[in-house]
Amino acid sequence: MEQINYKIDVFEGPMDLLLHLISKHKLDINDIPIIELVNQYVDYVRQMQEQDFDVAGEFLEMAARLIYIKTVSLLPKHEEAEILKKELTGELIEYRDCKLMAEKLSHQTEGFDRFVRPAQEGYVNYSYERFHEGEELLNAYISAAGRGKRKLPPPIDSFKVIVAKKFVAVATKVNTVMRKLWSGKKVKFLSLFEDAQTKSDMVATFLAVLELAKTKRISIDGSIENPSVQIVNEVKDIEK
Amino acid sequence: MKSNNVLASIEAMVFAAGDPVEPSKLAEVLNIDVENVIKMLGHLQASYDERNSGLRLIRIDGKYQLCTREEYSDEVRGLLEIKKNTPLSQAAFEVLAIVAYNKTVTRSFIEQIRGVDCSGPVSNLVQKGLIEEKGRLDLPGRPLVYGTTDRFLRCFSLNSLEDLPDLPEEAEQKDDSQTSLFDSDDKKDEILKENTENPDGEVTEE
Amino acid sequence: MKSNNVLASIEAMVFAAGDPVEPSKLAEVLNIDVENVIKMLGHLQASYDERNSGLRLIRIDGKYQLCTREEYSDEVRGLLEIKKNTPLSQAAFEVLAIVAYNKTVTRSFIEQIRGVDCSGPVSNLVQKGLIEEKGRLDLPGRPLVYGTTDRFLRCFSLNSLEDLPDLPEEAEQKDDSQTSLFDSDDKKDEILKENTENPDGEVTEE
Repeated sequence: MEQINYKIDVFEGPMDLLLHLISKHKLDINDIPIIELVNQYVDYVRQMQEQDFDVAGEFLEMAARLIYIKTVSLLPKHEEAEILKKELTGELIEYRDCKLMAEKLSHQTEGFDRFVRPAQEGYVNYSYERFHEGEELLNAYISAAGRGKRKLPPPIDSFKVIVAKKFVAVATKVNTVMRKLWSGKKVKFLSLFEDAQTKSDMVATFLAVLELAKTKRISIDGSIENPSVQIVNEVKDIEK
Repeated sequence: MKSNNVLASIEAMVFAAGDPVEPSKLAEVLNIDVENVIKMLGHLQASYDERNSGLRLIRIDGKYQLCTREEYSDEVRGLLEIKKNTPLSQAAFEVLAIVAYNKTVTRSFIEQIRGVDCSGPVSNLVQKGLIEEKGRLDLPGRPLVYGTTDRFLRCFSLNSLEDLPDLPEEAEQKDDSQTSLFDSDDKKDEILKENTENPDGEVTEE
Repeated sequence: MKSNNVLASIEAMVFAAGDPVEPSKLAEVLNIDVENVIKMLGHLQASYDERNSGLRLIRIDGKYQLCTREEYSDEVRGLLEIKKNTPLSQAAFEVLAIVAYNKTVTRSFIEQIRGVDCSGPVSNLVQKGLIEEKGRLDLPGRPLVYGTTDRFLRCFSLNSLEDLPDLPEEAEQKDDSQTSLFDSDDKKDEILKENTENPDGEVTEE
């Protein structure tokens, strides 16, 4: 794969990055090949992290969303995936239009060269002369401050944990899963998740299993409640 | 009052107001018809242009305002010691586009489209007087609603929001299965028609 | 630059400056002689007079300023009076309420509560004489502190800030039996009525 060398500040956010990937790889925005897009996106986010960028939460959130869409589209019945994909497509089109309009606006800024002046002073005393009820102030205060408990925006610090959280790559989980199955023994599906520490760990492990099953490197059987997983590999076949 | 004097008094009032003035207010003060005032304003506009004045009378959203002619922006900046415009950021243009094309929106609506937090650019645009609060929504949290200002119209040389540029053709053709926020009304009808064959079209709106 | 354009650019500069401008400053920006600028200003002055403009260029203390002609001062005053009497905006009301309920606040405090830049409404309220600067905080940046004025008390018929209606949050601490969102409407009316003696009610909903 070619070396990705984007600068993060080029992108206004995950939507911007997605549009970039779509146009760069000439994907059809109306029928996004979701797996391809997820791979591109996740690769890019990983690059950002490797280059020590302070990856914003929004990028990770989008990664999780894409992975979820990919997950449900790997299921045999994927109506949900279609809906989610449509939703994403709609949002991308909206944002693309937004960018187009922004672009157009940015070409007609000559009005910024017109200057106006404040009202002429000395004619009118601007002191306020209307009368109001105290209740109006109370209502205005409640509007402004909510119920006195309006949440102020959380401090930047509180995002550190989220932003710093390691984004678990499916690729690494493929290795982990393969290592567990290497002996050729059947392994309980659920046991693959035993050392998962985070949600994204579990999602990645699950995706890894799906990937491996899809490429027929492992087989899944047993009951739905308690399936087991086994490696399908030539070495084992020869030993037989 | 002679008509010449009416013209001069309109000029004086528009100058003194600073902000854009409704012709109806001028008419109220002068006790004459609005139509008459608007005609006079037209004369005034023409006279500034004809004598190559450094000023011009512009019309914004049906209101009138005196401002300097853009040709002399360098000199005005020089005198006022204003640095050359720091151009708006990409984010600011995007937020402006969303606000302008939707007339009134909440910040969370903007953020939904852009997919990122927009408190910075929103605050910045409020500070620059390009968007302003238009009230609050009657929803939990009473979110603020923003709209564009007269200043926005002046800065982008628009008479009103109706004058906003249309979407480029190219874009419109490609995405006919989706209803975009930025579609013009007749475009939307088209989509509605098509949607009968393609009922999956519209899923993005709440 | 042609002399015609020099004239126009001087006009634009004097207009935008608002305050009286020294010819030497204009000369500096245009990079021409002061004598030349003064001559141009004379031309400009004459041209305003000749065409019976509603404006005139006056000379004060060797400085130049554009202003309205005194013949039209009644009209100008009339218009500005109309403008002045526009009621407070929702934003201004909210800022005023925040200042009143907190006695003295900085602008950044107001902005933190409202979640948006408030420089517009703050300076508007200062101009209307409803709030005023009360000094500076001994903090980095020495931020200005604002408080309400006597005019504010008069406009809201209050003897002092102690007379402001109680806030519901204090009420919630005293008695939270009535804070349900699901209070029926007539219940709410009741509470509003009772509020003078019994400030515990839930009045946050509109």
